[in-house]
Amino acid sequence: MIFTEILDKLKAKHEVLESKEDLGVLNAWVSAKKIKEVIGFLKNDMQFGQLSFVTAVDLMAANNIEMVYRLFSYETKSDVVIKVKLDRAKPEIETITSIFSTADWHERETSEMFGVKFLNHPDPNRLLLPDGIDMPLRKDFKCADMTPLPKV
Amino acid sequence: MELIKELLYNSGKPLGELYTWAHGIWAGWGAPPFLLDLIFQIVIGVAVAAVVVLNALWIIYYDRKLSALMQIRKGPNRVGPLGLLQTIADTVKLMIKEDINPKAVDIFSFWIAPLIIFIPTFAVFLVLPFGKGLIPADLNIGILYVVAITGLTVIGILAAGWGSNNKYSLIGGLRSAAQIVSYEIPMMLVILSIVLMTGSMKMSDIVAAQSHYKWFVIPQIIGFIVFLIVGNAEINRAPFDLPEAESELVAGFNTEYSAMKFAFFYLAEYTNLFLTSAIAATLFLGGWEGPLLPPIVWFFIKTYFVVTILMWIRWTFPRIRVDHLMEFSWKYMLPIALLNLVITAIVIKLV
Amino acid sequence: MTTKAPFELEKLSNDEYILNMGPQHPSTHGVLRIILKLDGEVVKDLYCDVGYIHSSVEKMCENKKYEMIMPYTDRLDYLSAVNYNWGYALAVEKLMGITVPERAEYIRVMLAELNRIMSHLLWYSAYGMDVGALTPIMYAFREREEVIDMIEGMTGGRLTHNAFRFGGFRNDLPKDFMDSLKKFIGHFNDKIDEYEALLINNIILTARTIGVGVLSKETAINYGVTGPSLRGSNCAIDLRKTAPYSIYEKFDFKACVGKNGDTWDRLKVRMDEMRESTKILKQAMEGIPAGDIMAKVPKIIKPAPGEVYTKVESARGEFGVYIVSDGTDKPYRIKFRSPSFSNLSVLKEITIGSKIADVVAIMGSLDLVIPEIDR
Amino acid sequence: MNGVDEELIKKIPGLPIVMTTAEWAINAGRSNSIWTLTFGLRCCAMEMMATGAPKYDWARFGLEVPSASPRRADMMIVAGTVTKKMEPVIIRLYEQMAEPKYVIAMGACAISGGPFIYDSYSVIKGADKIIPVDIYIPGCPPRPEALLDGIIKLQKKIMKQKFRTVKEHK
Amino acid sequence: MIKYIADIIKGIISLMEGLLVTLKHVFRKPITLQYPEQRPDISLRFRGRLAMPIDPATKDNRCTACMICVRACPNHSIECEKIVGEDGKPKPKPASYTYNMGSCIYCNLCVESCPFFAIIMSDEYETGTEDKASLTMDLAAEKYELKGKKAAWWGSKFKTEG
Repeated sequence: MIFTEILDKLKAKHEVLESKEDLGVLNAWVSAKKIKEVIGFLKNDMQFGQLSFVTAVDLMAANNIEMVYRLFSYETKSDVVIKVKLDRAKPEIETITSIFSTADWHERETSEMFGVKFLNHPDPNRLLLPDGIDMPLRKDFKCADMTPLPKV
Repeated sequence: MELIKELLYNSGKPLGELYTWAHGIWAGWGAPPFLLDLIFQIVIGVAVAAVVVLNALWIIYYDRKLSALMQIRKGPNRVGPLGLLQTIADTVKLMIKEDINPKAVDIFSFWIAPLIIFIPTFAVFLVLPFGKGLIPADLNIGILYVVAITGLTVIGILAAGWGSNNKYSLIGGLRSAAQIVSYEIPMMLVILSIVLMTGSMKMSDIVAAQSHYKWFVIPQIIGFIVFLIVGNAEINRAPFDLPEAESELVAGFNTEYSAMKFAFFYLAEYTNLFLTSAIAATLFLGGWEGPLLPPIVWFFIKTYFVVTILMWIRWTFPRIRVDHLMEFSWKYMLPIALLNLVITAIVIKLV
Repeated sequence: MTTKAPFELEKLSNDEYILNMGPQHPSTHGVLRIILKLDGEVVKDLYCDVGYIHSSVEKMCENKKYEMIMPYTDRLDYLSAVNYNWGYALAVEKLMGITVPERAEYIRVMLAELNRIMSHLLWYSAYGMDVGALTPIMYAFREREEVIDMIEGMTGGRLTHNAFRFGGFRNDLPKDFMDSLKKFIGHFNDKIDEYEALLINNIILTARTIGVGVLSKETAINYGVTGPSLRGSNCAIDLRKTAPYSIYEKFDFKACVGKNGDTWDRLKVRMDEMRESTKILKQAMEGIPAGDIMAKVPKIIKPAPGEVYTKVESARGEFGVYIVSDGTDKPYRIKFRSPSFSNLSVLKEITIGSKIADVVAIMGSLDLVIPEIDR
Repeated sequence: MNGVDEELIKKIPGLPIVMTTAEWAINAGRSNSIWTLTFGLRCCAMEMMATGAPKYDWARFGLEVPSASPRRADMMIVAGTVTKKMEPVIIRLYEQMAEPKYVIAMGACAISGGPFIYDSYSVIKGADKIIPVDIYIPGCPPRPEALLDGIIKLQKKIMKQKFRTVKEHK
Repeated sequence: MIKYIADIIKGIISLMEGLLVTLKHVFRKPITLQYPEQRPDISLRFRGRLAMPIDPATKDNRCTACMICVRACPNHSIECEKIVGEDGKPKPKPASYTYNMGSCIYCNLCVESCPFFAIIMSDEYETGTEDKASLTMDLAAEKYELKGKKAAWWGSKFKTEG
């Protein structure tokens, strides 16, 4: 399935805010409220059976946190990337754990690394970090005992 | 020279002569005879203790070397010639290591457990027929005594598991209790078949019944195999080492033990191994009987043969699971042992 | 956002108790903490606490040049470091549009397959220890040392090879590599038979593993399980076949699958995979062409803005690298999608109801490497 | 044994010789029976396993006795990265070990943080920041021979120690 | 009943197979290397500690203090300072070349980046020590002499290319 085909099918059912092709893969931006439906649609109706990962990118300049959901279809051997822009000050998004169980841990990791709050998450605890370190993957993260690499 | 030969081949006679000779002298001094008996008991006790400890040290070394041989490596070879002093070094280290009593332990059972485990293994040596007449105490219920005394070990393991106040220890202790109790039964049944064949529970009689190379291993081959398996399970050695299953329970019932208290467990484990093998050798392989070499040497050769088999099994197999362990005992070992007993009884009746 | 106790003590019934396994536990392969809710020996519930070796690789990589990240990918999964190198090199090469010369691709395949064998051998020995057999490790390490010597001869490192460069290799294969490879392939299959006789086919182990920890195909895919653990569930998904990268289409091999998805199937798949890897090695050894080993690569690695995701089949499953480039010589964001991360998350699903000993056996069959979970 | 009056010992005839012999015997016992705590953290753990494997075989030095429980371990090999989440666990394990105890910091991570020395928010920069370390073995990871070499160096260190002046790490 | 007996026989056969494997290994030669006495043959490309060998021709190191290796190091294990001449201008020779072996990750990136073949990963690996401070060393002052096959390899490199 090439990306235009996926895009057409996706557009027919759901609102796609923005889309682009990146190295042959469709990147589609959707709104935060719709994420559960879009992912559910992709899984159930378009055979995207595997959620490769969920992560986020801190776009500090645009004051956004961008959620990245990457799906892969074992049947059609194609990828699709769903992205959601969230407000950096108060990032909140619905969990997709009920659709993909693997999202559980990925979301927990994203949550502690970027401070994204996943609504209705079954186990909203920390996964990797000890207490005391918050949102380290944000670009403006500062930590007292973090020695910066000396400039050469 | 003659005396040494006599001592090696027919130890009972010179020892008896020594006993009566000493009593004669003692009576000449006018001292009460029970005191001399006490002295004799102490001397025998110390001798047995020395044998137990040195033998355990040697058997640990043997285990390590044998495992190395099977695992295409060298094993200990740095301390002393061929690494023979390795276990001595371990002992020295364990003796002077800090003895930790964790805060939360039940101090009484924590302390008493290593002793309860060690003493029975020590006591069983009293009825082992090392050679012709060389048997510290030839009880007429010898084999029953062995079974009864080794059964005590489970109390020690339970005490260790309970007293350590550690969940791993507790699980290990309880596993061990279940295991030893359920494996006691097939073991008894196998021993019973032997007793049926000899008509006596006396260790010397059992050996005597196998004289002229009529070893019980031939008619009782199934019994022998069952005894090896069950005996291995009784002493908690791999693949039945569930109470101390390293990958599951860290170190099982002895997780919290350090230094000398642990050394007791360690020595007891290997002494038990020796004991089981020695009993197997006595019951099935004709005890000390053998050509050319002195009886005591034959006894050790046969025992170490069984030890080697048990070690071979240990270094080959993965660990059995706890419910399979029970299943194995009740579904396989018990019926087979029972069948063996019935067949033995019928054959004895018919012949 | 805070750590809380996974099981509340008040809610435990009279028969239940909590057992803590790890972080320092002989069977957790490093530092994984598992909290078990038990009833006797039966596991009622389970909670994985990871992150004990979280070393902030993703954050550090944002401040490193592209070339410098290569050694860090070694240290994510030290057992199949070559595959991890490859995943990362592939990502940057795709971003930069570099085509790797054919000889280099062959060398990559050979190293990767050797590395897979090495990883599976370590898994085999560690699994032996998990189930209480202490000899398999000794035999497996004998062959593993042979493989390590070969890889070391090529790359210079025993575990952390830092083997790949963008566009190919720095050095060609050493002279004696082919000879030792030939020798190794010659006797390795017999050794696998020995391993199977010693551990995998042993009745004690089959009794412990058949029908235990059954992972259905649907659950596996839903949890994102990949690699041999997924293939054990009768699901022929191997990225070398389903989404071929490099020159894997050229080789004749099959994706090994299990039947029922129980623990034993996962073990068997790994044993079979070693045989398949030897097949690939044999073909690669015969087909390797002469030629360049390095493509023309700019001196300074500065990819155009954009993002890329590449995945390779590591010894544990799908390893993916997601790079967001902003046009500088350092990545803006880099995310490693590690297979063990998803593979571990399914543990709870397949363990509940089994025994303590099964937890160890099932966990071992998933072949976890903790640093790649924690990163 | 701390606080033994050296002068007093010298006064009693024969005692110094007895003491040195005892010291030698004890040190020989200690140095030849180093039971290791199986404690792997990262890549170095694999090389630790390789050291136990037949090609290098640390059993030759009497090290192979498995001691999963820290209670009877003599040596802890910190083989890998020490993180903040792991810190209390390592300290606890160290305290659970019985005296005398030794620590080998294996690999760059355990010496100084290694690859994670800069820019890392969750890595402790060296095991010696939290527990006393006896031997440092650089390498990333060190070869098994390097570990054996470190162990031999530790044995030499143990042989040199006087039991009247053994430091108690408290 | 038949299944019961078949199970037992099958089990015994599988156990015997396992026992046979270990038995076979008893008669194989141990592959152990007696380490301190016997040493393995280490491959040419093995990466031991970093060294700045002295060139046998000039009896001096080949470093020009160009700082490329310092920039190539992923975790800043190398620090280098140039000699400052009497005129106040830096000269292409290192005054000090500090190498922190304790943090080095042996990745070879510095060696590969060096255009003058001044540094090399030697085959020295027995670097364990009791003293952490001794892990930080000044390579420029060390006058390291490369030996064995690695020396020949290193020499051939800059003679043909340099």
